[in-house]
Amino acid sequence: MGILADKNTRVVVQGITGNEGLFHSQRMLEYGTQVVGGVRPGKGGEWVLDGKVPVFDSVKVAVDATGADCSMIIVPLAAAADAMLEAADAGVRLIVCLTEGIPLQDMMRVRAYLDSKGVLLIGPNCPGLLTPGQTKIGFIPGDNAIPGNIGVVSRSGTLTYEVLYALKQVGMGSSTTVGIGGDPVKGLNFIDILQMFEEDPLTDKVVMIGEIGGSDEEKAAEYISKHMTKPVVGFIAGRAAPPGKRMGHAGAIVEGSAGGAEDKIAALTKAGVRVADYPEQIPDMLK
Amino acid sequence: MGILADKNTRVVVQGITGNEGLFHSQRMLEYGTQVVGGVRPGKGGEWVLDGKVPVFDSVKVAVDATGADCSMIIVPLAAAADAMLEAADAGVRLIVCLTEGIPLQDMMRVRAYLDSKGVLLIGPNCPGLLTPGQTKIGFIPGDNAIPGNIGVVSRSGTLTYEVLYALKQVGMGSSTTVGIGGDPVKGLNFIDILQMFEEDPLTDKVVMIGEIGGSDEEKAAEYISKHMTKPVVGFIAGRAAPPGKRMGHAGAIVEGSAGGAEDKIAALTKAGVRVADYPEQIPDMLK
Amino acid sequence: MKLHEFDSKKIFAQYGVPVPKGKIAKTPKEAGEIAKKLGGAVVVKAQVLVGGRGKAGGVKVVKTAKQAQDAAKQILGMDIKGLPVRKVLIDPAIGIASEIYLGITNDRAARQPVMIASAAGGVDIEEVAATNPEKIIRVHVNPLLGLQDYNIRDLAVGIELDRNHWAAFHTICKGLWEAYKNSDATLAEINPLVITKDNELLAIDGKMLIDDNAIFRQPKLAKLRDMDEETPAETQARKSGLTYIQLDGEIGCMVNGAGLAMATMDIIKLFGGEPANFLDIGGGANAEKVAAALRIILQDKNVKAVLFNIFGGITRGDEVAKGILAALKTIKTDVPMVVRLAGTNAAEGRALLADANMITAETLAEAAQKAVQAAKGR
Amino acid sequence: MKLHEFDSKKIFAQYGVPVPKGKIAKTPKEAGEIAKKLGGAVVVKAQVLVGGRGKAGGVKVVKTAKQAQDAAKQILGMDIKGLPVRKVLIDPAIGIASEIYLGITNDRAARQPVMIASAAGGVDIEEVAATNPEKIIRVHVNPLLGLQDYNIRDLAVGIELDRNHWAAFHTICKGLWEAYKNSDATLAEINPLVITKDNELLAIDGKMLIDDNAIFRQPKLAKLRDMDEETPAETQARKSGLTYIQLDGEIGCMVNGAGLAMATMDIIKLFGGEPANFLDIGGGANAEKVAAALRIILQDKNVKAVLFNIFGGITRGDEVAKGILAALKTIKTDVPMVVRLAGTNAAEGRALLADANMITAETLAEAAQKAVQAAKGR
Repeated sequence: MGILADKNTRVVVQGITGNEGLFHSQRMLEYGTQVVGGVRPGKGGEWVLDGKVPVFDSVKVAVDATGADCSMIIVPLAAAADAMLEAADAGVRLIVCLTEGIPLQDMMRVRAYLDSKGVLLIGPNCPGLLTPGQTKIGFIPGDNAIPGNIGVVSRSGTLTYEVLYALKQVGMGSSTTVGIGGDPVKGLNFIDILQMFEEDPLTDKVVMIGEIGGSDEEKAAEYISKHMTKPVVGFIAGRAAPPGKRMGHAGAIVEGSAGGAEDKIAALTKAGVRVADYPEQIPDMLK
Repeated sequence: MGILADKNTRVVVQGITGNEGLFHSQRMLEYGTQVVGGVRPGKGGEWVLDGKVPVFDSVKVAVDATGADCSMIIVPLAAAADAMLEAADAGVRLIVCLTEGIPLQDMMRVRAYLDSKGVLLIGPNCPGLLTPGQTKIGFIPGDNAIPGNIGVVSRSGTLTYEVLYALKQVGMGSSTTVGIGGDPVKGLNFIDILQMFEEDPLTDKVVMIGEIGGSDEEKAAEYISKHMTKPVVGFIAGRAAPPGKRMGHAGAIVEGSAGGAEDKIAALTKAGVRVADYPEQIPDMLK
Repeated sequence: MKLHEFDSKKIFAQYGVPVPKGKIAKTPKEAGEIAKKLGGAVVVKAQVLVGGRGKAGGVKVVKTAKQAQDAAKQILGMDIKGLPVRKVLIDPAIGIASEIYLGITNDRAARQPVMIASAAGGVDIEEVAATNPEKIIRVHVNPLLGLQDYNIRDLAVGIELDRNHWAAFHTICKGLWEAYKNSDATLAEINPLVITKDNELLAIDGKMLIDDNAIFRQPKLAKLRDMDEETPAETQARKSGLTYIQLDGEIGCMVNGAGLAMATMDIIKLFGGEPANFLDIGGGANAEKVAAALRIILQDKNVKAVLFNIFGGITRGDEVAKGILAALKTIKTDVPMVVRLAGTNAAEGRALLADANMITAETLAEAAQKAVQAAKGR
Repeated sequence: MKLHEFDSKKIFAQYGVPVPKGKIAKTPKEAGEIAKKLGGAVVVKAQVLVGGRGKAGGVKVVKTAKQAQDAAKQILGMDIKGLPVRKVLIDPAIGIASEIYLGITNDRAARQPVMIASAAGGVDIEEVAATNPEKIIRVHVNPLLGLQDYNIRDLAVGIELDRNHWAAFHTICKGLWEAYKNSDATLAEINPLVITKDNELLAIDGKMLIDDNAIFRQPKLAKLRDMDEETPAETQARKSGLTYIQLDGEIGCMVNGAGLAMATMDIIKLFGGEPANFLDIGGGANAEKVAAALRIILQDKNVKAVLFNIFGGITRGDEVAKGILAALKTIKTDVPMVVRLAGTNAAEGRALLADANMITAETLAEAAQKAVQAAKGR
């Protein structure tokens, strides 16, 4: 059983009738994820994916009908903040928001509201989570990963695939992999996930993938040095990035002297984390 | 020790430099209440009440300087909602808001925010609370009450004085008296206080004073019948009020068939509460 | 404070809610002119602050300007549930396909605004709520978030609104919410919100109640107050900062605090009397306010005795006594008065009144009994 | 997106913040005319989207219209930190008694907006923060509540603002907050907010950064974008939905995902090369987007090799391959290309590229090494 979801997790997909929603819901079903319903206002009563998944008009109706405890959001940008608030009010325990490009002020309001309701959020602008062999909620390609004892947490989507793929090449697997997303204001952060891995009996070692910008990696380093007993291997993307330039992720701005790759690597190293030079080195460092 | 405050409770008074603020703070000091500071933006650094109480520019500064855990608010109407939010952010445990006439929409926002912070509120538009012999926070005339084993909770200010006075005439006293205020959206309600009395080792019997309008008394009756072991004597004001007329308190509107005095009395009676015809009967009914 | 239909719809329109292009007439002639300008069939509607005007004949649909003038003449002379009709609204008559109810009010128990919709609009919504509760869709709005799109979708789905109307319904819900919020309303209601035969949404009737506590920051709305809503005595009281409600009994009451005032009325009744009014002088009332209150009580010719019940907390007994004495200097009256003062500065107050030929009492029960006797003795 | 001083102040003024009555000039003649109309001394300020224009000579205070014209002539010819000055702002010169800093930005760690004030305004606020941190007052604003009066009081008390200025400061803080909120700003800053010799508060300089993620709902602000902020290639990329940043190296990169793109740059450097750009084609990029990206990379004459690193998740390898092939049909190039495809539909992609004379690699390390070799071999 993963730290956040397992084969019993019941997922509704907000935005299931869109192209991306259908494509990824199909893949999740194939992987074994319990996609118990979809939401598309005005299309309640229809069925999608060869009649396997019912569509509901609202998350509340979907949760009431299916007993879902998790919502995955893959709606257009302009509808995403509303979708998260709706999911929180509908009573799910966990929201995984894949949609990218949500305005910062919206995210501050959404996060404050979700916190007041005690609802967990992964993302937005993230690849979601994967409990290999049990469930995948999001984009992470399931065939890149096998079950194992390594917890993976990452700010970057494709870098995560890269690491899982490298692990698989040498027969190593993951207990849970969480892509927390690269936005400056998001749901669960490194520290939250690291704590879950520390407490998870199925996780023996941890991989943490960060990048330049913000100070989340520095805070994670402090947390690791104080609270973690399990070994952590890290990687920080962006050493070659020139200061002051935006590298795609809203969070990936080198703000003055803080948030640079070297500082983050130094902080992690000081906390006892072994930091890889490039992702493919990670499997060796975990041995 | 009272259910909400005792002689160790440290109180800051927001609005202490106003006429009413000074008058009631003086009385509280005389009663023994630890009025450790006052707040009046722009007058920080001054002292009031014969140099006994320092004035601060903000609740936060006052709390930091004095270790206050309670704030009493006696500010002008237009400043009251802001004052409650400020107190909540400054980290007090308990807010007693005496100011009356706060718009309903403001109170809904304030209460939602206070709840998210876990801060207790008494009021607004209330006479405050009295733990006889220990502390008084608000208007309730201290010389009307003596310490004892009777918990008093009331929606009405002067009716509370009336009851305390009647109790004192026959030598009966109160463990804690709470005037929860008559506004439709407020802080602690009957049920919250009844629960505290039920759990309070110093309270043996309870007096509950309600009035027409809303359904708080009906809910309290349900709570009493399910959860209370201590005897409760009740009084409901407004039997002579004609339906559809507003009797001063915003909450005191007879809404359709609900909220009438007879319904409330019936609900309480059914819950095992003895209901007095007029306040001066109460002491006898407690014997 | 209640707003008239016309004012309510005007406010809704400011926030993007579509309403008919009607106008107010104060005379039959004006009504005819407005109807002429609008052209075609119109509806003439009495503007009064009570429900049930339709059943009382206060709403008429007519086909010509001449008929509109006649209808206005009839309606402007009416008295509906005791309120005179001084204005009529002339709206173009609308071809109605179906009627929706849409409203926002405050759910006090939930401490949240609640938005209510029903596909069974146009009729008495309270009756629908009682007989077909499943036809009423309630959606709470978090006061820190405000109205969200999903709240609106829940309403649209709940009343099974055709998807073609969702966009218009969204605009109307948002507009109604803004009107409610920015006006400090306790109720903002469209009933009916119609789907016209041209397949458009239109707010045919509107109603707003404004939170009296918020009038201080709503100066524009304060000007819309209709004085007919109150009796002259009530208006006078409001201006003096008193809460006064006239009743049918013979014992005038002056009390501090709403709860105690109600308890005082109750005990008068218990001992066989009938209260002539509810009067709360509020907390910390000064002599001037007390004098104004006494004058208002004595204007009521039914009053055969006055009962003062003042339990001093914020209010001080001596201030009350001074107010009574001040009022009695200007008002000649032989109505017997029973005074019961307790609490803050009660002794000082009693001393001041010692020479004023008043009946005094120690307890509330005693005071009530004496007042009932005094009223009967006259 | 950065806004110019003039646009920022115009927005602030819409929300009630007092600003000088200046105007924009694009020619020295216009500058002279504006100065004449304003009368008296004026300040001529270069409008460029970089800091430090004062030190670069881009701000001049002059006494006459003639001098304003001359100053504008000088400034309009300048190039400040690589950006050409195309506009100057002519503001009346203000007698300054003292200078305050006031700004709102997002505290990402606290996930809340933070309002910042300092009595040490007018100078480099970051330097003040570093050397005299106690002079910087920070007040967080709860995102569900918005700016409250007590937040403003905390700022006023914190900077020890004279009580006479509190009311004006309150209006300015509220206005700045509304500007920040309604414009989806990530920064709204007044520096300096001056107390004039006439004892009034005035926002002399203003700056706003708009959240790029929110531009979609800020159509009015989107029109204010200054294209000088970006290189033409970056503009082109933005319009194609790509994130592209030009750098100084010789190895062009095309990667899906910002993190992987950075890691790809890092590994190029690790193996002795220098990346020519950062380029993230985003998730689910189609053939068209890939072709546009390749064209942008090859426009850079420094590029001596191109490295494609695509790890398919949402993005599909075959789509990427199709895009590369499509682009190569229209662009004649002999720049060597190294392709590494993995993940979704990678095999299909590799098959499509089999005949296109490309260097392939299995791992990222292998791909980087081959790209560095290829670039050096030219």
